[in-house]
Amino acid sequence: GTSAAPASAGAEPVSVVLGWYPTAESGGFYAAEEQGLFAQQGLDVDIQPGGPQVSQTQVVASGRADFGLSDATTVANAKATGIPIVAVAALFQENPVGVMVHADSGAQDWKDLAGRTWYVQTGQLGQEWVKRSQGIDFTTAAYNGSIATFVHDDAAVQQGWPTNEAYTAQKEGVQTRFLSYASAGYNPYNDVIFTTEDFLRDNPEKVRSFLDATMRGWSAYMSDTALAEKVNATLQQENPQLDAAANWFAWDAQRQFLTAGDGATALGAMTPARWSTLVDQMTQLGALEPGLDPASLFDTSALPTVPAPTTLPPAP
Amino acid sequence: MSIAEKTPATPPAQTPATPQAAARPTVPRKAPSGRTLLSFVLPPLVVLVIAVALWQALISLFGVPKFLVPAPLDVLAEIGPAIGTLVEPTLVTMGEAYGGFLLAAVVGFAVAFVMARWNVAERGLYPYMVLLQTIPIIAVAPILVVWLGPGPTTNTVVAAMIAVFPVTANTLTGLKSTDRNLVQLFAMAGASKRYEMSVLRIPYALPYVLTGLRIAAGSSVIGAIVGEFVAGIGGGQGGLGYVITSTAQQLLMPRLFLAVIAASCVSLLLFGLVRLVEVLALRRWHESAMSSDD
Amino acid sequence: MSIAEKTPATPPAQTPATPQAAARPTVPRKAPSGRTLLSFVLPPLVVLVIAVALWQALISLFGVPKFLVPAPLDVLAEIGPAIGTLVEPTLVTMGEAYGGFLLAAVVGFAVAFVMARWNVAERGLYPYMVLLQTIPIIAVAPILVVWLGPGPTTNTVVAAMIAVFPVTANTLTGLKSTDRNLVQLFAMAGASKRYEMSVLRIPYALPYVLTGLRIAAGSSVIGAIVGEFVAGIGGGQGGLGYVITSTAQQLLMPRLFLAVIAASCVSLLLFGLVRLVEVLALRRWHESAMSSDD
Amino acid sequence: MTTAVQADLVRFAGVTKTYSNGFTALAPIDLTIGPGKVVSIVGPSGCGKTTLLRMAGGLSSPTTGELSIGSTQNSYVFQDPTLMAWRNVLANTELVSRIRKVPRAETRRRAVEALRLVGLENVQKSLPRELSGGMRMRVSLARALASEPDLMLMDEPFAALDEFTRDRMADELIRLWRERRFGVLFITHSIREAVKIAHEVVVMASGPGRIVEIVESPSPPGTDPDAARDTDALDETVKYIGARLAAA
Amino acid sequence: MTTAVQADLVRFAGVTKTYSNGFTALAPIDLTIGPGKVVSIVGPSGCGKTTLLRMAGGLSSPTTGELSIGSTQNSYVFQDPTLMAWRNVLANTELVSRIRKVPRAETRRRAVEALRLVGLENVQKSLPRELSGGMRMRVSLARALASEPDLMLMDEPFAALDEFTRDRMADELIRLWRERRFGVLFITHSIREAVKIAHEVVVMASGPGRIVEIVESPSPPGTDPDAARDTDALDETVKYIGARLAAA
Ligand SMILES: Nc1ncnc2c1ncn2[C@@H]1O[C@H](COP(=O)(O)OP(=O)(O)OP(=O)(O)O)[C@@H](O)[C@H]1O
Ligand SMILES: Nc1ncnc2c1ncn2[C@@H]1O[C@H](COP(=O)(O)OP(=O)(O)OP(=O)(O)O)[C@@H](O)[C@H]1O
Ligand SMILES: [Mg+2]
Ligand SMILES: [Mg+2]
Repeated sequence: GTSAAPASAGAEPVSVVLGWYPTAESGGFYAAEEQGLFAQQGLDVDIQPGGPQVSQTQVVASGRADFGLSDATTVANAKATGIPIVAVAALFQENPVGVMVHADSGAQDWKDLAGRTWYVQTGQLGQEWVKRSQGIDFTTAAYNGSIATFVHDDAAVQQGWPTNEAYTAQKEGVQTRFLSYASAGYNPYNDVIFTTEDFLRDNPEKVRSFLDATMRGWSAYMSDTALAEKVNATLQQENPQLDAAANWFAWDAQRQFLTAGDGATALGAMTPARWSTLVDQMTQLGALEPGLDPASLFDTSALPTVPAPTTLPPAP
Repeated sequence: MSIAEKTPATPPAQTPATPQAAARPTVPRKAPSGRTLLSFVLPPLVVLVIAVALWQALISLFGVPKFLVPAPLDVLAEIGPAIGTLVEPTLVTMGEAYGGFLLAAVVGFAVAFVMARWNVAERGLYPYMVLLQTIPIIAVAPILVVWLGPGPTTNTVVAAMIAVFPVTANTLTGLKSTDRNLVQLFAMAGASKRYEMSVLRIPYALPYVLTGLRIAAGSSVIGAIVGEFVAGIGGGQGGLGYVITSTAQQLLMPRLFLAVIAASCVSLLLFGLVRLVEVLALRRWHESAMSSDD
Repeated sequence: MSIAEKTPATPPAQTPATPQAAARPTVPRKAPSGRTLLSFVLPPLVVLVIAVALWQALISLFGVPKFLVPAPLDVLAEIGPAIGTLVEPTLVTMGEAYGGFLLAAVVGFAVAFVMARWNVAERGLYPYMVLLQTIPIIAVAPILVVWLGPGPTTNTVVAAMIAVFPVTANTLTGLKSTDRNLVQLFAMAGASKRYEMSVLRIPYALPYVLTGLRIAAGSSVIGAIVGEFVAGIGGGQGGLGYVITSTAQQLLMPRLFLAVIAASCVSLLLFGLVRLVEVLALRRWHESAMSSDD
Repeated sequence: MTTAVQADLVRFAGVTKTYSNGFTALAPIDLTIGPGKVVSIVGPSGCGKTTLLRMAGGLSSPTTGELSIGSTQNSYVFQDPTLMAWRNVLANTELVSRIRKVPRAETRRRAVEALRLVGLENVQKSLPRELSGGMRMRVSLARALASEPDLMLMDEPFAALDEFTRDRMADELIRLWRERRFGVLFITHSIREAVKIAHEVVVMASGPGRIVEIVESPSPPGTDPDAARDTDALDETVKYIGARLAAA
Repeated sequence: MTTAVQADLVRFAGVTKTYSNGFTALAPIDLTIGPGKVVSIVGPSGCGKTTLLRMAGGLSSPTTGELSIGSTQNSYVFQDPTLMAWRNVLANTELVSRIRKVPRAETRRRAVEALRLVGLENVQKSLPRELSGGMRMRVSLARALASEPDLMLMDEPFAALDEFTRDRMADELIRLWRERRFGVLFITHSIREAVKIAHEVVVMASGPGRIVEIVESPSPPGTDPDAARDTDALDETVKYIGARLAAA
């Protein structure tokens, strides 16, 4: 990719596969699109929604999309099984994922969640880490996307995002207490943008342009409520089942995770230390064979420095 | 009582001139009258009313929470606001499901033919048809997505994968149940295997085939929805699978139920078409579709 | 050539004393010899070898990446390390699938009987059976989990839900295809509807029923796995659905394929059992299962 | 027309039958089968004999006219064997008795006896498909005989049999009738058989299906066994009916 | 035994048949059907007539012995009608010609002609289930006649017909044979019919199924139409065969 000309017939096609249907979680991409940032970089970006069981790593590795969004463990897993992908940016500096319990269930701390049934996504490591690090035991059951069981069962422990599941529970009249896995020391990057090693090697400029536009899009999406309104309307259009209020809630709540830590100075930042920690933790949990080089998992060479916005206005 | 008493039978003279010479009347059977139509529409309606009443009663009695099962009235009330967002997904799923159904029908027939034609093919392939049926879509979805891209094409294929086995299994049983003497008659007359298939075995197997298609009618719809779960909606418009995931996640139960009802309608429509073909094709000659008196 | 020439036929004197008085030999048919057994085992094996060879060739030729489709050798190599972790999940899934199969068989029969018995029940209920078949499991999973708790019981029910329709549809067609004259004979002799069902209609419907069960054999396994996806419990008790989801998550393709193969074996075993019943029950009287010469 | 109302087995009064495709198979039929009467029906192929017999057995309902059925226990021998393919000969023969909950031993006795009568005692364990066409028809016959009915309805029961066996079967039927005096309505294409076996012979014609004449037999089954048989009277009646059929 | 090797339609040499349940239906059979010969088979029910006919038609293979089939175009009339339930009478009749790719118009002509012969020209559009048993059997007959074979194999084709129709059918068959001189192997239970129709009558017996004698007909179909018919010679042969059957 070379051209830096404004949007024209010569724009280079680039595609990104999202982690989920279009929501606030993917708002930055739509904001970049909305503001014409991609076009300015000479990119014609095709945003493909994900879905409950869409495997972004496979889609990207096979060339069906250029970029994908996933969590850091998935990138590590992929690398370990020989899939030549590499993380180029990490949107969620602090991992929002954790578990929630009914506020009136008497549970204050991880220890109190022992022996209960945890509704968690199969294959995720957060719960394993808690088990190990807190020395507690519990049974897990598949989380199928609906928290109805949790709403019904006062003792249940429900995996979720404070931006989504917590909101839904609240809407159903359930006051919850949220315990993030990060608070237990398990804090891999989330919503990591990755591409293939080949793509990065062959198109460093294109990656840089894409990330540049994306990060500026995110910055604007978080700080410019007028823009956010427009973007959210677009999201609503792309994802008609999206609840507007829920989406605004998520828009607001997710910003602290995007701008936490290194994100304050550079959106999407990644450090060797964090990746090393992750590899260590995964190895301890038996999810990785020892010997994976953390440095091979990510590459910040194409990541421009776009600082987080200084003010985060409230939702309109 | 003597027998002689009742002897004088209707003398031939009383009967009209012999119609034996004239061709027999054929198929002046009446179209279903209002009455019969009613007898087809009424029972499911009655069941519907009872089911809905029970549903409401259970919810009221046991206090089933709305986030688990919405009340019928809530679902009804949701129609207005939701209809706009449901039409298009329903059409998308319909397209995928019907496409998958057709694909399953064609492939299912073809495989069954091959297996009926060559015994060795049956023995060799049947286990793999079973196997195909058992493969969780999640295991093959990535492959399909890579080949066909996410979205409708892949979902159509997934629908076909799920619907194909019932067609094959039933068609095969039907083809193999064909009256042996007729088969031998065809062979003796020098019929090609193809002719035998198309003129003899397929019509003979029709009742079986149509039962397979009935099953496939439902399977293909569920297949299209499952496809959307695992293969995503791609660049296209999301179908009912998307609506279901999305509403389940947000606990929008009335809307979720509406989506499920929409899916059911999609399959009932297909099912109705299969039924129609069944009635038209079989009622004149097959027990299962004939009226009772003749 | 004159006719007289060939007249002298085998004189009766040559034939042994009349065995007409003695009872006919019954069923001294031989058990499948080594040869026949081979002819049943060989074709699928040949197909297997060809399929695996093709699989390997395609991967080598087109460079299909391993993260999409593992090479056969990789899968083979995975057996050693993985077998220990696969036995228990396989047994769990087997229990759920077979339980669901039985449940589907019983309920499927029962519903078909009721529908065959009362025409009005057929018209009233059939659409809802179709509907039941179309309901995405994800929509009912929360309800099932609340009622039955996560885990095997729920998964068994899910397996049954997915497998019940093929049984019902086929059984119903079979029950309704019964030879009308025989039905009338039963009625004339004053047979109760129950007797007619059990002695006449069910045996007559058997070829249909068994085809339905063949389909259910695969459906119930996939149902159990789907149940495990959405309502299973984690860990070793999670069954193959759990293994498949978590290996898919971790992109452990060889192990994922092994789990899929294990699932296929579970359903092939069930399928084999159905086939066995089929052969035993039908080979002496039904076209579809008879050998060709008689 | 008939005034005696007691216990007629079947009475047709102006009964017609039009099938759902619009074809009128039977023009008005009047016919009564008194208790213990043997009535045979002859007529050209397609004239409505089976249609009439089915109505007599309650298997089909008249389109117009009145049909009263007084018999309680009917046996019906269909034109085709109509056996349960999955049950052996003995079980097929025992069927009706089993349905009627006749005690096991008695059921067995009757079935074995009936199979002996039709000459199939040695194939009790065979399945229908292992039998010849005539043998299958005989099983069907045995099933009817074993059920000890008030009224036996038989649709060309001997058509698939050789002359020798056929005569024996007819004789056996008459012998049984002498013991039990059930009513019989019997379709046959053998005029001689029709006359030999019955009290009266219903002669039918087609276009549309109707009764041309009801002829009394000169040698009804009640008479002395071998006395009145094969007389000139019989020959004459056979000839008369033959002529009647040819003329219609 | 036979030395003339030219174009026999079928030749059985020591052919036996044992079914898979172990029952020996036919003891060694020797029989030859020369070209253009009409051979009828009589024998008690279950003696193996159908088994023999099926082997002659190549529908079943001998257990031991040698069977050579020289005919190329066989027609077979099964003991049951064996019609396609979903096709009307005309289509069922046209079947064989259609398979043999006879031109459309000729196919139609033959079928209509055959249906006329069996007296069913007015039910061309009916489905089999709308016909009587005898009518169905006649459709089956028409199908065979319409196919203009070298060898016609017929398994009790007239059993379901009334005497009058039956005689007419037999006459039609002979008339056709005079025109086309096909071979015929014909099972019947009417000894008179067997003798009247054929060059020779194969008399079979059971226990095990075997040929007792092959009797030459005194009035083979080649002879002058109405001359040699119904003579004393015929009666005598019928009686002789009857006695032979009774004795076996
Ligand atoms: N498929 C079979 N398996 C076993 N035995 C059979 C089978 N078919 C026929 N048989 C036996 O072989 C014998 C001859 O049967 P076949 O049908 O040839 O008799 P047939 O002479 O045609 O009798 P019919 O006049 O009653 O039709 C019978 O005793 C029958 O029980
Ligand atoms: N289900 C039906 N629908 C329409 N027409 C029918 C039906 N059954 C019989 N028929 C017609 O009614 C007439 C009488 O049929 P039926 O079977 O009573 O004749 P039949 O006297 O028993 O003849 P056969 O001696 O050939 O058995 C026939 O012309 C036949 O075509
Ligand atoms: Mg009849
Ligand atoms: Mg026979």
